[in-house]
Amino acid sequence: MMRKVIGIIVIIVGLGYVFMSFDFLPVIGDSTAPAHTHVSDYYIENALRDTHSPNLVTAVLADYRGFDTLLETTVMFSAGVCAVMILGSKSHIRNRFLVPKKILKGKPEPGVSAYKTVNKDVMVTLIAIMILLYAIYVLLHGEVGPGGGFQAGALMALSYIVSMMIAPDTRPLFSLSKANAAALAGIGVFIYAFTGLLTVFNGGMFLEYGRLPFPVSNEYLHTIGIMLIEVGVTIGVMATIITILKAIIERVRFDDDRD
Amino acid sequence: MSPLIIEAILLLALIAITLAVIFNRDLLIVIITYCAFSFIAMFLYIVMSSPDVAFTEAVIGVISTIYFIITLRKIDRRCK
Amino acid sequence: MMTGIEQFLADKGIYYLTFLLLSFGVYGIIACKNYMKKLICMNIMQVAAIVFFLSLGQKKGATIPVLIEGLTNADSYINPLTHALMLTAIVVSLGTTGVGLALLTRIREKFGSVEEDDIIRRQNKL
Amino acid sequence: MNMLAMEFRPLYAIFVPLIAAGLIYILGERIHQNIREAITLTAAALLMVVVYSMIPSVLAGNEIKLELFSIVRGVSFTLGTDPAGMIFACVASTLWLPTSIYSIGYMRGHHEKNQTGYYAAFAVCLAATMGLCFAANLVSFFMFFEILTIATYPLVTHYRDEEARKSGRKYLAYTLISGQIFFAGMVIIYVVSGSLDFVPGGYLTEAMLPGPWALLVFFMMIGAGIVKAGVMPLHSWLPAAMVAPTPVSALLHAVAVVKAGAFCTLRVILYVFGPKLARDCQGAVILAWMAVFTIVLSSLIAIRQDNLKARLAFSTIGQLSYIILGISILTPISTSGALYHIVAHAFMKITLFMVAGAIYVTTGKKNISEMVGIGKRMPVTMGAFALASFALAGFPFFAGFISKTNIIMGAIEAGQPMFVATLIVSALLAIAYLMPVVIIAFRNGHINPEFAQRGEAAPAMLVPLLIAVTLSIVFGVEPNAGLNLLEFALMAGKAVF
Amino acid sequence: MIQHYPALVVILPLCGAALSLALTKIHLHLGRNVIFLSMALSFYMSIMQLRNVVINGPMEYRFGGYAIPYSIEFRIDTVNGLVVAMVALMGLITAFYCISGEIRSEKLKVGGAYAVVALFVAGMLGNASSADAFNMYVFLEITALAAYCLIALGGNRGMVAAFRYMLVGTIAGTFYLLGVGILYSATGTLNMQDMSIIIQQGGKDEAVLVALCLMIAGLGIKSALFPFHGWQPSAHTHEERGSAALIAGVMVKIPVYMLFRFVYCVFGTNFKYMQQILIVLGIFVGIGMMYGSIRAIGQTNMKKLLAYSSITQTSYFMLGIVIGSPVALAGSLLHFIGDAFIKGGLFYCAGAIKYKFGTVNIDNFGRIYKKMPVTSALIVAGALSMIGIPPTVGFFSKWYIAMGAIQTGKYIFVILLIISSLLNAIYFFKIIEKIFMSKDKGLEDVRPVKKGELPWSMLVPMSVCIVVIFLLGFLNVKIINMVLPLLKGVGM
Repeated sequence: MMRKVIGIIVIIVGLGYVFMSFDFLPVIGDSTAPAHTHVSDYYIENALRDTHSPNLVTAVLADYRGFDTLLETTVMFSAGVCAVMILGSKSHIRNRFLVPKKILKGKPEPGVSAYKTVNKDVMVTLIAIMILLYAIYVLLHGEVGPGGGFQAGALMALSYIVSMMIAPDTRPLFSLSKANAAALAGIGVFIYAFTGLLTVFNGGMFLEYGRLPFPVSNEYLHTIGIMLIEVGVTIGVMATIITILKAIIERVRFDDDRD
Repeated sequence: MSPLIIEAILLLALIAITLAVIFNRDLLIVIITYCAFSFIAMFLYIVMSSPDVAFTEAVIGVISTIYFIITLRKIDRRCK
Repeated sequence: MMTGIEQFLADKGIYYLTFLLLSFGVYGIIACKNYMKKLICMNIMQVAAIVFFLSLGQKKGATIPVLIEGLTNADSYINPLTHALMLTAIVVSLGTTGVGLALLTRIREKFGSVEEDDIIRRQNKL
Repeated sequence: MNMLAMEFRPLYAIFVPLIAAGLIYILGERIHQNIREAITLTAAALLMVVVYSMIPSVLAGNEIKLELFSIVRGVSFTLGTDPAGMIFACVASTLWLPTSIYSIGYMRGHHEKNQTGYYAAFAVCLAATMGLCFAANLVSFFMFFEILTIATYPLVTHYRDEEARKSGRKYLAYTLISGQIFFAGMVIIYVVSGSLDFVPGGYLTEAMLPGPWALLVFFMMIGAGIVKAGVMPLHSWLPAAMVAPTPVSALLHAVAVVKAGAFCTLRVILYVFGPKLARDCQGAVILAWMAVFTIVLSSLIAIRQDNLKARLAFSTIGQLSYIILGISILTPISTSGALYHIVAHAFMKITLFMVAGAIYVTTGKKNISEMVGIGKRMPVTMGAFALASFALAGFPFFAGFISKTNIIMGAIEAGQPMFVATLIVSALLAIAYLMPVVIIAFRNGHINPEFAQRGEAAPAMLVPLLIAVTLSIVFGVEPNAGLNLLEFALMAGKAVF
Repeated sequence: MIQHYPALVVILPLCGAALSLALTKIHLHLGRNVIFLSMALSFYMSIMQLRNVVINGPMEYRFGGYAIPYSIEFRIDTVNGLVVAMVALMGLITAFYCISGEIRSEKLKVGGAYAVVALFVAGMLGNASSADAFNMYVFLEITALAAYCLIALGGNRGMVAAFRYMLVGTIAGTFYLLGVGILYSATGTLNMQDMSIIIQQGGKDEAVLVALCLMIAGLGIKSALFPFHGWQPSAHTHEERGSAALIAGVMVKIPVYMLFRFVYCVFGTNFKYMQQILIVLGIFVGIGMMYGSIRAIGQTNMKKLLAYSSITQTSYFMLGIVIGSPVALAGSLLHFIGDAFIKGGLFYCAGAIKYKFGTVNIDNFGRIYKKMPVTSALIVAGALSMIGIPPTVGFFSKWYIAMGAIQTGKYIFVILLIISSLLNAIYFFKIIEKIFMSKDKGLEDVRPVKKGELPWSMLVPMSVCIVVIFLLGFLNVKIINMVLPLLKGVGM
């Protein structure tokens, strides 16, 4: 115990000294710091002209640095595939250290509500639908207000989690097995990459929404482009979160029954 | 109370929570404090006036807390 | 009108606290014996990095980075680039936590516990 | 067409043994033994033809220079024939044929296992030696030098038992360490002088390597040569390599490895450093005294050795230091004497080793003390042994005499009385450790019963033995016979100074 | 179409991986074949791209079509053109190698395994060709995540190794992110070309110093440089048999390439504190070379031995950066490319021996060269190249590094180079002795193989490695001439 406290004090003092001597970081508030004057003011000034999305963050995220978001969805997808691969195989009982887990006698079987209140099965589906509705709003509203692909995907996954956790025995809105969810995540990523490839086949650079093949005027093209990748991101994020969740839950329930 | 001071207070709260996590014995309390951590972090982002990041942090904070709780079912709560 | 404290905070205070949070996260990863706690401290460390990035992008008296009709000059909006980068960092931290927990489940199954010393003791027996 | 063919001859000389090695290794298991041996013999004959065909052009003085692809940025893989290279090439190619005939007899007689690996490694060794002779710059020289080390490793560890592995480890330790130090020296020279091509008379000047640097780089470069040539402090891998079968030790001590060491020292001192710089930085003097020390000490040790092959190994160490001494005296005559000693020693020593092998295969005797009266049983073999030991001691009308006299004349010219004294004393010591064997062999006192009736060695071993002895005599009587090797030695000596 | 190659080289494996899980549901091997096709195409494109860069100068690719500093940019010049081509080839042959490790039972596992490998390769390809600081961070994360999974698939001890590597890798990633943040606060852009222009204007030394230290720490941990190598041996020993070559051969070296890109292209060597940092790095590299080889001598487990020896090889690549002269840089780049095949090849052999005989312990390797000629040929080729025997690539890279060291008067590194290659010789000849000479342990086949030594899917990668080791030896002059003009401008 003492050793830990000494360690922490050393860190506090060490960092204090470092920060007293160095002053390389810009003062937080001033707007003339180099970070703001070079690239980001360009984004602020002609985000509307280039990408037609008032929400600057989505503009930067989806259009100026769209490749980053593709890679980030790939990070989510690879996390999902890795979780599935690690937890995919059936664990051989043979060489495992079985440590008996104390089962608290007399505790009600998990999932059954201890006291009789409002029937939660009915309420759950209602909440789930409301969350889904909000998720779609966030998705479509991405350009104007705060929101976008990740938040929408996470919300959809949340609605699935809510319906599954609170009322495990009722049939959730959409049931995804671990393998299907991972495949769906892949398809989400592919939608994103395919929009990029579409612009390449049509003569532009990768992810240059001005070159999308749809017969619409230029500024709408950007909006459609951002919309497409947002949909791809949402599917990717939702499916990955559900994959990891299902992968862990399967192993959790699988093992507990044994001990 | 200019935003900088609020930020400083919230940061101090975050540091307090980190210490709580490091020194706590019971894992369930650790996970609940972690949920409070991401909640306060979301506040911090709002004070730093970045709504997108705050929104994402809120949702992803909830999801990672759920992950931790599910894994906790497998792991016994006592820890050194 | 910046009082002494605010000036100190703006200059070094916020950065100091952010790096303190970061170093406690790293300390937690190393010092904690339980693998679950290590994962949580890892998340805290990543949040500290995100806070540092966001504090870089602050502008005094600027609104959130959503364009409003009236306002056009660059100084009145917060720097959107840092927010875009930090969305990526948050999602990366979720991905890493997901994989970490998957590993944790398999380790718990195989070694019967998530404490570092039990695992090392049983690992040599394998 | 003829011009072009002439041009690529050095390359053919390297590829002939390589292709033979490849064929042997791949087809070895599948085809009958005789066909495999036939491949080696035809390759040996072909190689002799190729090398001999180059003699007239080198004699006439115009050297073939063959610049292939650029091996390292700024340095190209060039092959060229010059007198010194030709001597070594002729010796190696001439001896390959008798040695392979001998090893067929030895291997069959002794029922050795994995002979395919043996012949393939043997052919690769020859290819590397040819490469060494014809390399015209340090990089290609180093390349073939290392390939020779790696190719001889499976030969040294032929028996695959613990002792062979131990001596293989020692062999590798010595040669690889010196090889890497040679590599470092080579890089320093390239950075300092900008070129690595061999120039008779050397191209490094005092300005390039000021003060102590010259001595340091000098010993880094000749380190590899000294180790392979078995100069005293770094010689202990050579007796340990006696574990290998006799044809291998014949190859090691007479034809390829040890000679490559001497040749490397020669190339470094005379073609890279040049006599003037070698003398100024006192490197040559130190080397000369090391050689003297080695000659005397190894002869004394050889006298005490009971195992015949060990005695011959220590005599090789002594004889090789002759060549090193000849080179480090830095006068034209001593250099040509050293070069010719390569030829003389090769034929003499290979005869002795073949005799030792023949004795071992026919009677199974290893130690000299057990060989009382063996002359009665194997008169021809022991006769050849006697002749070869006379040659080695430097009797007139034998090859050894000519090379020794040249070196002695060179020493006199350089005004080094001590070296002349050692050369003469070592001739006596040579007699001291070879004559007892001859006397014991032909004693007619109480001979042990085995040697009563005549039982010569197998013809496959006897014939190459006799060829080698006759050659050593022929080259004694008429040094410029056929291949006019002495002519090359004199030409090389003149070219360097 | 050629100006799209830099992007397509990275995107194709990505799409292949994304689709593989869905396609596997249709047919077991459809996903796998799509990934092979996409990797083969990406390798072909990387060769075309390299040829194009050699002929008419560096290519650049702006994603989204905006001007340079405002969007992400790939910049391919001869240096990373070579690296990309090498990573693509290694990825392709490792994917072939993984065929032998397939678990036919579950559809998910088959498609997933190849998806992870494809993502891993795509991450490294992106890392090598990107010219945007934050973009590199995201590629680093993709590579890391896929690496955690590949290590974890290597059996139960692999799990613990993967978990430990994950913690350390995330710390490294965060340090790198902080470094990028500080650079962004000092210069305002994320594009490395733009960043170097602003830094050359000067006045930002302290920020650059702190950013450089953070990056060295972060990338040092990722590439298992000497003081930070704790995670590496256990990770390489227990990782998944198929992709061990990729992780140990290539992934450990990409962060060193990124460090080269930052130190030499962004900061430039006339940066005030550069000499002190290079001295400190030099000390790390020196100790690392010795430590790796010494620890490797005592090992009996072949994979652990190779893991320790790859610490030495990474510090060879760092050696070029520390010495600083253009020739040494070119030599260490040649070593980087050669060593990926040597180290990869040796890990293939270790995997093959484990596949056929089920053992990784060197002592019972007795006389396996009769049953496994190709494997022992590759081990000999790798050994010769590690020691530096001329025809193989090892000699030439040592030659250029030594030349660079002598030109800049840093003789200590030449001595270190010699000593470490001799130490390599010791443990490699120990293996060669065991394979060729020690008595036969009579190991019987764990998995029956129809004919010949190993399934073709293992023989093809091994023979490709042998060919490339000798090919690079002969082509070294072309590679050096290709790379040197670029480095000359950058180095001094």
